[in-house]
Amino acid sequence: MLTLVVFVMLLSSAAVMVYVERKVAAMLQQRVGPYLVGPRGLLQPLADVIKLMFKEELRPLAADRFLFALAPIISATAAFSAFAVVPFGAETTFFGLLDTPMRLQVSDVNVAILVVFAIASMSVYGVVLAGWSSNSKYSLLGGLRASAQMISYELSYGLALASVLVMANSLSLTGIVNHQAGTWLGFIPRWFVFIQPVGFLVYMTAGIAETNRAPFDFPEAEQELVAGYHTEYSSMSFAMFFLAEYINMVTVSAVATDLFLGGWHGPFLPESLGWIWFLAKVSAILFFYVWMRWTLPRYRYDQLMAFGWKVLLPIAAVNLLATAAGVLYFGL
Amino acid sequence: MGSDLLFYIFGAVAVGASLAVIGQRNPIYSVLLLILSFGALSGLYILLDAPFVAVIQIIVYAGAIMVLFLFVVMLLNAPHEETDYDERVHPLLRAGPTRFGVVLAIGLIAELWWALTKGRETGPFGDGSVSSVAAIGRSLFTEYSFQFEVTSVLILVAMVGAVVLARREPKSEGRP
Amino acid sequence: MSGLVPTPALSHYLILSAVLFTIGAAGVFVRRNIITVLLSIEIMLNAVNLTFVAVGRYRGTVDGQIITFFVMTVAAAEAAVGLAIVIGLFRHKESLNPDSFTALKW
Amino acid sequence: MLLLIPLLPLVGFLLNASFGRRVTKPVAGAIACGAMVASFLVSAAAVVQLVGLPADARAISQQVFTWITSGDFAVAFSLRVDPLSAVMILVVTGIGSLIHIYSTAYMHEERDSEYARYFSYLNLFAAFMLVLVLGSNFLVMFVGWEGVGLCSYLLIGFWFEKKSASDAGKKAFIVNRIGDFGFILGVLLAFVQFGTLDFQQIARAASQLGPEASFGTLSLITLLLFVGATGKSAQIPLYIWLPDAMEGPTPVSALIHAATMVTAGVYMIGRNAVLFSHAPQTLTIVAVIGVLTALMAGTIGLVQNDIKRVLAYSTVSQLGYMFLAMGVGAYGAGIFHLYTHAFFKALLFLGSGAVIHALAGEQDLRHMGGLRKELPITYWTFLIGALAISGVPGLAGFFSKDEILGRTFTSGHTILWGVGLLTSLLTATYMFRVVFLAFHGNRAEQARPLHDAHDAHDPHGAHLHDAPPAMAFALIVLAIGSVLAGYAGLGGRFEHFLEPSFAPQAVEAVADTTGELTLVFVSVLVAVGGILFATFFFWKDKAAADRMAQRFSGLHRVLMNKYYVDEVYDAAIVQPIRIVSEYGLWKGLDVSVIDRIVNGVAETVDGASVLLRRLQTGSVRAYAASLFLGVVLILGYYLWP
Repeated sequence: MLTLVVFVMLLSSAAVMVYVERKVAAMLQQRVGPYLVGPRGLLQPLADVIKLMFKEELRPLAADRFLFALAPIISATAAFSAFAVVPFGAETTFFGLLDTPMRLQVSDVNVAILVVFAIASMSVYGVVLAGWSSNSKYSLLGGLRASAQMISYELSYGLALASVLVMANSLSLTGIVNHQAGTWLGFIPRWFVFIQPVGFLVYMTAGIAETNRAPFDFPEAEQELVAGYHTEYSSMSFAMFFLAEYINMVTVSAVATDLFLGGWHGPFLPESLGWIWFLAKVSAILFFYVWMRWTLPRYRYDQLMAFGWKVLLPIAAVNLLATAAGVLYFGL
Repeated sequence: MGSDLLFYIFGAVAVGASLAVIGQRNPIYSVLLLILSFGALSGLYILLDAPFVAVIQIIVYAGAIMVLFLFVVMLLNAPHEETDYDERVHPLLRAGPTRFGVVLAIGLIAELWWALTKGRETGPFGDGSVSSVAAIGRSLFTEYSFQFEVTSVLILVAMVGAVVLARREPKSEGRP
Repeated sequence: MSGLVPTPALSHYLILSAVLFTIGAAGVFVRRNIITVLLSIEIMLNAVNLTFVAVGRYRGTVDGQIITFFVMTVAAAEAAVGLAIVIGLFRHKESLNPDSFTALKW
Repeated sequence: MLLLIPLLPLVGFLLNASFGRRVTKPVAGAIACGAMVASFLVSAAAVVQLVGLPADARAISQQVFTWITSGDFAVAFSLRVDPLSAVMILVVTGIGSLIHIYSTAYMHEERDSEYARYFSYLNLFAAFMLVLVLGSNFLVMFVGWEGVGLCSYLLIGFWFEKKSASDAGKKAFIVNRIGDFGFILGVLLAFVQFGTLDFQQIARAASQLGPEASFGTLSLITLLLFVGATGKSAQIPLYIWLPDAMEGPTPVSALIHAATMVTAGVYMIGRNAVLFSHAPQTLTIVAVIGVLTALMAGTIGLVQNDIKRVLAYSTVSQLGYMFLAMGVGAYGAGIFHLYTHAFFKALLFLGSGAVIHALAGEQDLRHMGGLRKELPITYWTFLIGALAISGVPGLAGFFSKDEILGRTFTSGHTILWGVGLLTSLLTATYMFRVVFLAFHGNRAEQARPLHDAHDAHDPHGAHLHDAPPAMAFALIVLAIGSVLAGYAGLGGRFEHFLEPSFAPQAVEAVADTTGELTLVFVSVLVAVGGILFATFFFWKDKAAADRMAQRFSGLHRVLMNKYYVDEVYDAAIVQPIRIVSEYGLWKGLDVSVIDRIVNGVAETVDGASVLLRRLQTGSVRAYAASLFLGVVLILGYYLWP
């Protein structure tokens, strides 16, 4: 039951993100953005979906038929399944609507943080297979770039995760969130972002790169690679990549909230309403993503790789060492 | 118990996928099938109360090593196996020995089967939990710390070796 | 459902592992593509890993899992170096057939 | 604090060795001199502190680290200052500093990198020498002992482009090896006997034993140690390297081959005075060897024409004196002579260096003469040195030499005393021969034209010039020292100061003033006689000297050829070894036996490989198949019921 709810929520969040992205982009560029379809353009995503559904499904003649079909499925599946282990609220009855309190998490795994990481590493395959099976040079280059980029930033991503789990002494996301309950000095929330600012920054940067978002959106750098690995895709298979991208963003933001921003813990609201805090925090991070995309220029590809290996990874490694030392010697 | 059946499902997937790996002529499919096989093994690890190994199996094998294979396959872009034979090769290398290898494999599996059935019944698994990540970590960094450090050196050596081996050689006009 | 199949014990895992190992070993001979040969080696390593984890579970210790990590490390190193060698060989011979790399003989 | 003493020169060495070629000469020189002077100041402070302690507890030790631990065997890298080593560190750092300063001028014509190399060696030498004298056990001493040997080799062969210089370096090194071999054996035997290498503990253990009546273990230990001393301190039969060592730069000769390193053997015996006191047989051998060396070297020195070689033989001779003193149990007197000798011999060497410097490399006495007017500072300081070494009353040599002769006589070794006295006569004669030939009379015009040599590398032009300020400074300080150093020993104070180092077996001085005065009178007479002798032959009537040489031409030739010792050694030792090595070991054993075995093995393997190599298919899969076959077979073997 909850699985279905989460599935629908994720689908609709992608739709919302499409709208938000367009609107925010327009705001940042002093434009109006979509306004014709529905009130203030609110039904624009629906129109997009309908358009995509009715477009013709194209497949290049020389493409590997099976893998060409498989790639978007892998992408979308990976995106959805990663969210399965992410908790997004404490036990709640939703204002008494339910008889028994319900845990807002599809499944609680005691190595959840690693599962997220494992599934993130699997999403490489969707991209790289899409690039290869299209049998097009733009796709192939986009796919190779994407996978190289994702593999590179996965290391920093993992190290940032590790520094948090060292502090929380738990691999379970719920455990990590609960470790952040309460306050320091009565008013500062015990969020890891305050003692792991470096880890947070590394995580956010690597997260952007993992989801192939601007300013790290090389796999689909339109000036160079047309549309990257999904150049040859159209209609619903294209929509699946699109969907995967937004769901990945949501997942990264939700995990960031759980790891660094105290999850559903926050002042003023009771525990059972924590999911409101959670939504607020995720929305803030998502807004930040969109804001970054429309503000920053794209890196050059070699700079991106150099940044990942020579700057981000050392910072993450030193941060992990420092965290471990802090835990060991000062009992943080 | 559902998990009993799961063992057979995962085992069948692992064996089937592995057979398909070596039955494939297209290395891309070989790689993907191997990933499937690893996924099934990962499921078996969960059944064996080792979720940490299961996740690491996915992260390391499927997420890193197999991507490397996929890269190389794509990079070399020589997907299909050559079927033509060089007749000048050593007599030991003609088709006969290859079949001999298969015979050997069958012999080996017969031997292993025999060995396993000959031995006494092992009985069911114990009830003790071995899934604690903390226990694994403690053991890894105390009892096995030397081996751990040695593997880090191994990784470093492999990294340097891979970089040196795969480095593009200097252009030929630069040479005398 | 438990009546359908026997409950898997250690020996079941060992047999499965033996089958996988043999498949990997056979792959080394049957295939004439050096990348598939490397993949077959990975199959064998994984078969051994399964043995370790199963026996570790049977004995109730984490040692089996730890050895598995070491095996994975070795596998990663082997894949990196092995593939680098494959790339180097391919540059020289434009071939992936292991039988075409027979320069190291008398 | 003690560690600083050798450490400072070592730092100087490291600096000059690492960066010397990149800095200018003044900088390199300043580093080296600064390190030495600083080390001298630290030494002086240490000695002041030492003197402040009560007489029976005068020792400061410092254990730097535990060096070797193996079972019961433990050696600490520890340093120790007692009165004996206090004298040594003052001599080494004090004279060493002066010679460093002197060298800044003397070596000025070297290239920058060579200059730095020279000073780095010099500093390294000082560091090792200080380790030698400060070490509180045999092993630490041995480090210094070998280290100074190495530096000696490097410095003698400093001008290694010259074959004679590099040969001399090798000769010094190899001859020293022979001595070191004895030394090591002695140390090992001492360890076996006493179970420790610490000087204090050995002395304490030895003093429990009575003096050995016949030749026993202690005698063997001391004799072996003395073999080491003969190598380092140039005594019969291993003195032959020292005269050749004059190929090195003159300040090196002054520092190493006159004032410091060659006295290591004397110091070592003094350090183990207790041990030697218990081995009267060895002591007799030491005394006899010492006096024979003194006499032999003195006679050779009488006829040598190279100014530095005269001084070299003089050094050997004076070292013989010191061993004589050691041999008769007058350790304090021996060390006292070591101390005074350091001043005037360094002075004489540096003076000769100034002459050589002025004459642009000329070392032959026959080509000198009349330098008195042109080199006044050199002349007067050299004269003081010569007077001091001859034993003229009032100067340093008089006190110490007289002490040795007196103690020899009172200990009952009348023959040794007689020979010593004769040597004393010879000393005065050959020294003043040098003075008269070099500084008086006229310069022989058949000398090789100075201009040629000057044009090549003397920036000062053709005219002779006296010592430059840095050299003059060193000469004058040393001359003052040569005059005054002896007064430290007035009334036996010096020996009294040293006594704790030789305790508890130090021989008490015999207070027989009348007898002593007679002896003093005799030795003064001898010294003056020697000077007069030289005056007659080498100044007033040079022809007489030639006539003497004609009349005793056989003896003269023997002396000129240094008793043919080098030739005898060559025929008796070097050639047999060469012949055995070449025909026996090389062509006989190595080529026809060992090589044949080795090649036979290789050929057998080669033949077998021709057959086996056919298994090498070069194919990975074939190898894997054989491996797999092996697995199946082995597994089958184990499974077979």
